[in-house]
Amino acid sequence: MSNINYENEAATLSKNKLLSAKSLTCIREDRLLFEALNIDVSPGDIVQIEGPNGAGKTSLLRILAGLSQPYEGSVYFQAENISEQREAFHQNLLYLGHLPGVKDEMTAQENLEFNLALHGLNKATAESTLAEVSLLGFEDTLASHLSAGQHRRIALARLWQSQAKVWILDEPFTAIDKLGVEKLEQLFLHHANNGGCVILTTHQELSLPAERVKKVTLAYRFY
Amino acid sequence: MSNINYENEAATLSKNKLLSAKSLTCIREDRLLFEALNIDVSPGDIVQIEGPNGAGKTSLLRILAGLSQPYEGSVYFQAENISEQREAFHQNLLYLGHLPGVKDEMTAQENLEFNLALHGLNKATAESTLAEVSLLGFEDTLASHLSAGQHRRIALARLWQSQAKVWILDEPFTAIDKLGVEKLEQLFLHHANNGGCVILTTHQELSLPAERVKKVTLAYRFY
Amino acid sequence: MTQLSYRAAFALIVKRDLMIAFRHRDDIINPLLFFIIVVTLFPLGVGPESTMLSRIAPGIIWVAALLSTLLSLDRLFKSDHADGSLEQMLLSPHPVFILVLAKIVAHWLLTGLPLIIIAPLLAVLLHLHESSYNALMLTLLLGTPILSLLGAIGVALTVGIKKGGVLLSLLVLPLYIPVLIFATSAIDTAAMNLPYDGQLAIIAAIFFASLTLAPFAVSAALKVSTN
Amino acid sequence: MTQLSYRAAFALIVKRDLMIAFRHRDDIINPLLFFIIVVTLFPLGVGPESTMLSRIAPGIIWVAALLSTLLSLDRLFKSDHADGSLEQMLLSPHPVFILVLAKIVAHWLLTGLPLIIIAPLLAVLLHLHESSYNALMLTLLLGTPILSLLGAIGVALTVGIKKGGVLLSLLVLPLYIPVLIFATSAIDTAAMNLPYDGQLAIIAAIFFASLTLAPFAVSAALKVSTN
Amino acid sequence: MMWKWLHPYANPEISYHFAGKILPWCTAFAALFLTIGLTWALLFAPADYQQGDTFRIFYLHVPAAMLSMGIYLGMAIAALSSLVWQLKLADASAAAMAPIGATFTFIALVTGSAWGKPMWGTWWIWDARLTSELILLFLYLGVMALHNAFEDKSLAGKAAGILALVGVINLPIIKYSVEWWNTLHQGATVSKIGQPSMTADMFWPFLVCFIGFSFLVTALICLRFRSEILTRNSMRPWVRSLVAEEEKADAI
Ligand code: HEM
Ligand SMILES: Nc1ncnc2c1ncn2[C@@H]1O[C@H](COP(=O)(O)OP(=O)(O)OP(=O)(O)O)[C@@H](O)[C@H]1O
Ligand SMILES: Nc1ncnc2c1ncn2[C@@H]1O[C@H](COP(=O)(O)OP(=O)(O)OP(=O)(O)O)[C@@H](O)[C@H]1O
Ligand SMILES: [Mg+2]
Ligand SMILES: [Mg+2]
Repeated sequence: MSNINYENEAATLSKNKLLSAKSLTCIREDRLLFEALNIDVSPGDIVQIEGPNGAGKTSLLRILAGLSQPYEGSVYFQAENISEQREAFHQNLLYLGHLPGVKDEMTAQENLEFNLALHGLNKATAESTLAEVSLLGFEDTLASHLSAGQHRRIALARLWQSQAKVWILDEPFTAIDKLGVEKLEQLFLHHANNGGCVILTTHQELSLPAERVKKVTLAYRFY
Repeated sequence: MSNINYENEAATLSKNKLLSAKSLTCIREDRLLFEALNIDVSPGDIVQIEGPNGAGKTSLLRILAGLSQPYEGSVYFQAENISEQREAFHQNLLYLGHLPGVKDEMTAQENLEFNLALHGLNKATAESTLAEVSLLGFEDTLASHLSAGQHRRIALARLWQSQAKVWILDEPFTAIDKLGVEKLEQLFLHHANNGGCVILTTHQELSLPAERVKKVTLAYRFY
Repeated sequence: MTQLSYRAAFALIVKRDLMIAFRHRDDIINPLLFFIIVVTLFPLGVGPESTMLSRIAPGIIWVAALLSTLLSLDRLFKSDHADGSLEQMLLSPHPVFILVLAKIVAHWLLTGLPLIIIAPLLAVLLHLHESSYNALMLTLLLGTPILSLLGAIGVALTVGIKKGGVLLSLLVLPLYIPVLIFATSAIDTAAMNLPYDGQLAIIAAIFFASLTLAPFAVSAALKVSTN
Repeated sequence: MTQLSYRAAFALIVKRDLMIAFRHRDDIINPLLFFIIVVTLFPLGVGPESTMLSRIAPGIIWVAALLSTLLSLDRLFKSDHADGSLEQMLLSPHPVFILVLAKIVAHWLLTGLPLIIIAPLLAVLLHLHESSYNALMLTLLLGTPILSLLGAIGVALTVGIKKGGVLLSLLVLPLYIPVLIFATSAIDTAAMNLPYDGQLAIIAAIFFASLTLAPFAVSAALKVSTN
Repeated sequence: MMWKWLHPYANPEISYHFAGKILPWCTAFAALFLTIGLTWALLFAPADYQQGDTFRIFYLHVPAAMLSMGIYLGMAIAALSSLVWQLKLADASAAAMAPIGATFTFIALVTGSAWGKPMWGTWWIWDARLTSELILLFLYLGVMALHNAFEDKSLAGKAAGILALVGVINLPIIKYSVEWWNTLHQGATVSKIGQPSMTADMFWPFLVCFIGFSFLVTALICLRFRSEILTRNSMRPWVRSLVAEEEKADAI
């Protein structure tokens, strides 16, 4: 019955897999988006979820991050159900959705410092991290006074400091210029090489070596 | 003093130019974004405004559409200042900004019908237009129940019916899948070939023939 | 391109706003329920004595109407601004004041009118003096449109500001005070079986003044807010 | 990765919320001004007689406090939800109820506290009975935190809903009514120089019950709303 | 586990058919008891020596008032089990109960004020019991409004459930308001534990009416519960085949 089976052999749970989803089914608005979907993500993987608009990529990522409940199936982090180890999972998770979680009323630096502190990271590094995302000189500008791309960069800056193993990123390149996209891709590679994993969606072609990127394609179904 | 002069000869206003901007200067947050910028757009032009995040592309487009006032300079539509012929200009303008202007509480079709009617277009064509943006089957779905890309497609659908000559589009490809981007590019070409003009920003590479796309590059300045 | 007539543009916007509200049925019921709840809070806070209640009934009903309109003002432009529809309307080839007037009319139909319909019931709960009913209805009929019109100016001014919610009250309530004073005074006068034409005339004058001026003020304010 | 202690996480959120409010100075001044305006509307609507006013003063002050808290509730989670920060907080490795409690405390510091400070002044304006001042202050001190706590439940439930504004009032006001009744009854009793310990004890009981239960209800509600 | 026996009923299909089975029985009993009870109460039971025939509102007012609280309690219990044990069906039953409870609360309010006019000389007073009953109506309306506001019905159920639970504090307030505050409203007469302080020829017709209304409520809940299950499971094969059968039956 399963429509998309990426890595078919992965029937048993293993500690080696960072994140596994078992027979996920998602129904929205009476439409079946995907059914009996299995995904296994190991350290070192960069997984790109592909599919046309409305295929269910965002819905899938939110389920993987534990923000939504699937209609059926479960998600496992290091072989344990994520709902049974919320704190351990969240300590190892970095999720960025369509909305970046940047407060308009705080400056770029305050935003980043709060984000780092909230996730237990060293906030003293905030200023140098802003340099990585070309926001040097905007540390003290309110986020509401930044352009669309600069706004998103504040949220992305966290990636440079993150010690989480699992990155789940929903269209991270939205509004980011070419140089920025390039830098992000290098960062993903670096993260994967260090034992992390990246699960992302994007409608742009990744310029990473094709053998490093595993693709999961969600077909668009309408019935 | 002008930093970027695209078509330098355009010192005099001419009826042939659809849209001209004369010595525009924009200052935001004490930062000079651009200075003495001249732009002339003739029928048949596709103009891509380029530049890194925060260069001032959105600010420029909003000035061209008459939504913001420039610090200095003016914008002319068919050789007349846009502020002096609001209705005639608006009848020939289609602007889509970062926010698509789609009401979550209305269905896809109702949204499109309203948008068409508001701009004096035939709303009877709404259903067939939705087909153009692959929203067939979603006519009666509330916009809030659509995915990010489908949501934006409702706003973009207007392009297929528009009889406005000047299209100003701020990152129209955001959240749109590859097939969608291709279709939009073809539409731009078709519009330009029929005597219209398109002014757009995007961080993705356009796949249109290079000689058809005129580029205006805003440099990133920080002083 | 067929140029829409003013009337058609007006009808288009009214229809759309009503549709959005009916889609979200809550939108119509909720301001009304808020009105009812506020009116019921007072007897709870003040005590149930009926002579006392009937004395303060006009004040309570009118203050509740004021607050309930105030809370519903957000519907006028806030959400249209947040999703970019307002920008699109300003860029449409119609005079802005037509669009603005249409939105205000729709707002009144959705908040002022239901309030007028329910008011007699609440007047019973508060033991309003019998001879005051006519005055209550007349003042509401003339007064609630003023609340929508003046409120629109406030919303238009604050629409670009994050969290303008309470700032809005601050701008709008002082504008509402004259209506409140004359309306309650009319009702009180009626309770004593005296003529209250004077107060009504003043409210009517405010109504016509705001009807002619508010749409222009709102248009100007919107252009500033979306800059 | 250094795991933040509960206390540090709590302080982090409180500090952030206060900072945002101080940045937007309006946020602190506005609910207060709204409180003042509502209190001043009543003498206008009801008439200036001082015996009448002093009779209804407790009710007016408490209803105004209620409404002003209600209007400021949006600050609690709405904007955090709209820009995705709420999602990020739920995904942080801290127990959700700590974050929730921190946000509620910040909300009270920004709305309840200023209200308590200004209340005696307004009591003078309304000719509140002299022996009632203590009761007024005590009920406000115990009661306003309840308003923030119960209000948080309502906001958490409606945060995912477009235009939940008035729905929020519908959900929250009935929960507020017991506080209103006991608080005003305490103040009225005090005006007669009778002991009002009974009412205070009940308000205190409601306070502790909501302090222990509300954060969990809010956490559960937030998980539903962001789903 | 204690609630193991509940397990089969956690299956929507079984519960759907179960509710379908008891529905006609409840309807029949409701019709029977109500016909007997109401005729007895309205035509044959003695008039009150003080109030005369106005007293007959009693037979409608008190069952409605009692059921308005009973239904709320049932709804809160259902909400609790849905939140604690993740019983999706409990959600559906809570959702089924809210409008019915609201209706009975409304009936209690209307009959009460209709009774109040001759008894107290006013339609409405701000008495503790009356007020808390009014709050109950608001709570029901809040639960329903919240339920409508969410598109996803399982989310709606959870949200409305949380609110229903928070509102439970109102029940003891209604119940004991007559004891805690000295009010105009009647103290406990029927529901007094031990012996009811009213004569048997008034008590028995009341009891029959009450039982009749209770069956009516159960029948209504079953009806709404079934449609709730159907809307929530519209994707399930058994619902689809059910719909297909219906359509076939219609075609014939
Ligand atoms: C709108 C007005 C009224 C409301 C909202 C109301 C509400 C209630 C409620 C909530 C109960 C509780 C039932 C229970 O304990 O389970 C009740 C019982 C009762 N009510 Fe009313 N009531 C109203 C008016 C009246 C009036 C005017 C009378 C007659 C003078 C009356 C007579 C009774 C009696 C005799 C009971 C049964 C008490 C018992 O045995 O517990 N009610 N009512
Ligand atoms: N609302 C605002 N208030 C004040 N200054 C602003 C505001 N929006 C943008 N700016 C300033 O103007 C600059 C240019 O912003 P603009 O949105 O025009 O850039 P952009 O080229 O569209 O960038 P992007 O590619 O990120 O969309 C920003 O760097 C910022 O400093
Ligand atoms: N809030 C919602 N409520 C109900 N249904 C929704 C909601 N959001 C999305 N859907 C439904 O789920 C489908 C998949 O949405 P989703 O956001 O997962 O798509 P996506 O693959 O991320 O698309 P995009 O590329 O446009 O972002 C949509 O087509 C829509 O029918
Ligand atoms: Mg998406
Ligand atoms: Mg931009």
